[in-house]
Amino acid sequence: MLEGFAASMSSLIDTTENPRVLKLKDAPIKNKVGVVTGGGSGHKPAFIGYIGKNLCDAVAVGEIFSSPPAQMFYDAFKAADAGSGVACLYGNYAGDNMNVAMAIEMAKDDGIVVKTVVANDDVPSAPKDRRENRRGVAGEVLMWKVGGARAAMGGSLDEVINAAQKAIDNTRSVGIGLSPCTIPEVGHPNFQIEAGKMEVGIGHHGEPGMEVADLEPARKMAQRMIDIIIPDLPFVEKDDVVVLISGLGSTPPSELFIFFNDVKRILDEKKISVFKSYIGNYFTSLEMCGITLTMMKVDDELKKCIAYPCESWGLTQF
Amino acid sequence: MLEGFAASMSSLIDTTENPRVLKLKDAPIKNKVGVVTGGGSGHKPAFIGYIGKNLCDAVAVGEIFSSPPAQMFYDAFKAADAGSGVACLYGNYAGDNMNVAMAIEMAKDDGIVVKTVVANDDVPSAPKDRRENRRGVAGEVLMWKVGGARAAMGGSLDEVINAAQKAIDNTRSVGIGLSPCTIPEVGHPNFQIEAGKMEVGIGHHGEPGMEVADLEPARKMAQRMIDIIIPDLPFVEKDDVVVLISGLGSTPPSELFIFFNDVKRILDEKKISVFKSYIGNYFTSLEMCGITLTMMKVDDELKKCIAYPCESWGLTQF
Amino acid sequence: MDDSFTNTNGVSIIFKMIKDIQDNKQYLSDIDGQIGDGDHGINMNKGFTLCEEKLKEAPVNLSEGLKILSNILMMKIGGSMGPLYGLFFKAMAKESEGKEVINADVFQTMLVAIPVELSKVSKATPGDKTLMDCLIPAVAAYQEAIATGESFKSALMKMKNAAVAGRDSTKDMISKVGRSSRLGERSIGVIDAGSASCCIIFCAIADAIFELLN
Amino acid sequence: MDDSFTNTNGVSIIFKMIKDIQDNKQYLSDIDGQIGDGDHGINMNKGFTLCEEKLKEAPVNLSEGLKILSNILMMKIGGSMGPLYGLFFKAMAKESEGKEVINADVFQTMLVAIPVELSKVSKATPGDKTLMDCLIPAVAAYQEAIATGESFKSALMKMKNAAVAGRDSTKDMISKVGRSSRLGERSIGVIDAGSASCCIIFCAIADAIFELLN
Ligand SMILES: Nc1ncnc2c1ncn2[C@@H]1O[C@H](COP(=O)(O)OP(=O)(O)O)[C@@H](O)[C@H]1O
Ligand SMILES: Nc1ncnc2c1ncn2[C@@H]1O[C@H](COP(=O)(O)OP(=O)(O)O)[C@@H](O)[C@H]1O
Ligand SMILES: [Mg+2]
Ligand SMILES: [Mg+2]
Ligand SMILES: [Mg+2]
Ligand SMILES: [Mg+2]
Repeated sequence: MLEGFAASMSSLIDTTENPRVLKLKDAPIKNKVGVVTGGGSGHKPAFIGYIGKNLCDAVAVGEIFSSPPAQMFYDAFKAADAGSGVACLYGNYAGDNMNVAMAIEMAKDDGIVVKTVVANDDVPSAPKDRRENRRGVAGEVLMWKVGGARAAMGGSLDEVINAAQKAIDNTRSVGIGLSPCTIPEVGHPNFQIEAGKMEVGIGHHGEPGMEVADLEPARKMAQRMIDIIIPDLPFVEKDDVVVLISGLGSTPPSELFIFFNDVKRILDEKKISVFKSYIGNYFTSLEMCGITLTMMKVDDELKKCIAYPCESWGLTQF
Repeated sequence: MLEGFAASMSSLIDTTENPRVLKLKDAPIKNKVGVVTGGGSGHKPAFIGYIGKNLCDAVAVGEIFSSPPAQMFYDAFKAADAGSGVACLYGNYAGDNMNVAMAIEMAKDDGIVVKTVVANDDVPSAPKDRRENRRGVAGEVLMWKVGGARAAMGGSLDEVINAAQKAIDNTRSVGIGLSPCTIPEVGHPNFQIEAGKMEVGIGHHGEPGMEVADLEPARKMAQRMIDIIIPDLPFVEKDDVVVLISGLGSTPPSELFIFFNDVKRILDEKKISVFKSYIGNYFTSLEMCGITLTMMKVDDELKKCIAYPCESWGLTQF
Repeated sequence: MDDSFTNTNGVSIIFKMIKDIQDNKQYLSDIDGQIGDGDHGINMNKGFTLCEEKLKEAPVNLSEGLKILSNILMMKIGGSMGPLYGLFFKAMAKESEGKEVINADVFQTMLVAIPVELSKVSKATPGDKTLMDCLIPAVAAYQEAIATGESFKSALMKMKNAAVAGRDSTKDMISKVGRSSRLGERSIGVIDAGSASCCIIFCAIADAIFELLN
Repeated sequence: MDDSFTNTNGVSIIFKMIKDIQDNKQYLSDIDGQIGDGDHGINMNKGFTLCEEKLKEAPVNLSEGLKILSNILMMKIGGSMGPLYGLFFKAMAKESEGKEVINADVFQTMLVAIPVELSKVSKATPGDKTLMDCLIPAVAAYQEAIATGESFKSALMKMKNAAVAGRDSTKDMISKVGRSSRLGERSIGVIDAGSASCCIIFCAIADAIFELLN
């Protein structure tokens, strides 16, 4: 798979000595902070789809839904580091935390400075007073977009880390699952959602949400999801936000646009203005049917980073 | 849906007086030939995902799998025409042929000059000696890419038409279906594929293919599909080709890359060189599981058009 | 006045067709749903209802009404049904245009023009399980009746019967054209939706003319 | 020589663990497949087999072998199992390092260090249906046996029995940690895969030491 991906993107992507680590062809880029991420696979276009110009320099690709071992993160650090340090921007999962921590120890011995930002944008995964326990979900895409842009603008390691941290601190997500997904090796769905029901707050591996509710029209779903994330930051009148709506794998794109239309209407009412929107499959869970809504409040620095051009399989913008 | 799409892409896309016709915000563009397409919906990102800079200027959006009425095509022509004429680049389906023909008659009365290219890249849909009966499938994306670029370069209507015609004349496609799709209004799959079987040569609405075969690994599928399209053009040693591999809706992207890897290996053996590849969901059939392989032989003009930058929801490249 | 009606009065044929299509919206979608995509009633109802609204704007005669119906179907209804029924009524409009009185002969030219016009865009022939299986025998039955000297009314009755028989004949056919053709053998056992709407249209026309002739 | 063994000879413990994990690859994946993602045997076998290959390069003693095993698990095996078992053997390696002879007391410090090390990265406690349900009672049983004056061998036997009982106790538990936790009540009825591998490891250690003490 990774071989085919690298071959199809050969003008942009390169393989490395570690077959499970891919990198930007030009990486490491002189005088630029290296941006690295990684995680279990099954989330296409994440993570490899975000290796690209002004995005991530190297990515460690674990097995399906399973954190890559420390060695892979370490090899990704090496592939990305040009001497200016590495920003490792990843999601808050037990395995990833342990493996990244160990990889950082290894990198230290080589004199590679690695700093991290741990995405924890998934509101339903823990109450606000235990925000450090929340998982990272589709908000990671915005974190990479911001971190990648900040690094491309020539930011120092601390500047890149601060921008990415600010991005995720201002980002909130919630997901709703309508049908489960199956890890091919196992062969049966790894959780169930009854027909006519939906799992509100589902995680990116099918982690249970906060509530199982009756299926409802997009308009109500939009209201419900907004009601979960808006008070949490909180997002308030006159805020500028980036909206990212991602299908979880098998959601028809047309439904994402219907859903966006409802979100937009509610935000208009609240006088929250949409600076930019991303609608599509940005962070999936195998073939799960469902949707995630992510909102990031943006200030001038974040706006600049979001508007910055980038090029990758998963996200290209002028 | 279209409203949400236009809202989410508001910097690029505009609605028109006809709620089922969307256009590029800047269209009609002075001194540029207008590029129009249209067809039944259910093929996302086609067709609306290809409204964009250096791609299509306006699109007529029919009901699911159903050709838009003549009025819509006509309104799309009006939205795209800046006085330099309109290139209507669409697929070879009975309804579309009739409706486009009627729309052209209507446009004539307004003095709008419309010329057409009718995509017929789907090899299994008719034998070579009745090529005019073949349907248009994912090759349409390359036709739009080329036609859109040629128009953006300042080509006259005839130059745009000739380039798009050359593109489709040099393009061959074949699809394989693994699971059917369901038109929501009907509620049951509109055809069946037995478990463990695949429909070779399936059409974009589930039209039956040339053969029902046992499911086989990507490597064999790649060989089988290449054997169908290569002799038809024919593609020969030293040819430069564009490869477009599209999922049909619910195919996991990772399988597209595995498949590409096999295609690439076979092309390498045949000394056919891949000028550029597009891998992803470019032209789907609701939630069908399956894959289409499209190859276009490119000369210098086509290469220039393919390499030309473009920006749209379905296809953005620098 | 027993064997003709005026073009002006003939507009009642349009209203009768509109009503019968509207009344059969669900039925047409249901049979289309069994081997097609279940929208035939929706498509037909949409076109005929748009026509109904248009007719409220100003009074028209039969020819003008047919032209409006034809234009709406061709312009506003997508797929292949819009163009096909659009041309169907365009043919009838053209042949009746300028005729103040419609008698059996004028009506014959109106009927005969339909398959000629349709053949320009559809290659379907009887046996393919389409509206042609209703249209062709219905037109032929009318022609034959007139040729053997039967009355306008009697010929219309023959046309109606042939339309019903033609529609029913599609039940045992394997579809060769359109969406249902991909079902192959499995398309047997259900009436074709297009032949059903075509039959409704012929019956409506005949019934409306009966009223006009009485 | 009845109550201790040398660090050098102790390397046989490593080989015994490798063999038993390899032999139980399918079993571990099967039980993981029932409420998890079915890869626990694959993960464990991969790590222990990589270690086996590494050990072929040069002879090592128990401490060095544990360190190699630990490093491979931490570096090459992803998910949370790599780090967890990596730290498991890192603790044992550290406490045995420099000890030429391993007796009941040294072994106790090696055991006790495991839960301390694991608690740094895992918040799971007994009752959560994880390897902790095997680890914690096994270590406790060993400690208790030594505290009440039992022999090394006898304490090892108690440890082994507690490991088995701990593993079996997970059958009736509702999973609260890891992948299977999302099944809630439906996770009842199956042994936890991590507790099964942990049990295999404790049994292998005990059995290898029995051999060494004879
Ligand atoms: N080429 C054709 N010629 C004649 N009739 C056709 C043709 N294609 C389709 N039909 C008729 O159209 C009917 C279906 O109409 P409808 O459901 O409105 O359109 P769609 O198939 O696009 O959903 C079929 O039952 C058949 O009678
Ligand atoms: N946080 C944790 N603490 C202790 N044990 C855990 C933890 N998470 C998972 N486990 C153990 O890991 C086992 C599953 O291991 P494995 O299948 O290799 O990993 P994965 O769940 O990533 O596929 C579970 O049976 C459980 O015993
Ligand atoms: Mg796993
Ligand atoms: Mg239809
Ligand atoms: Mg239909
Ligand atoms: Mg597992």
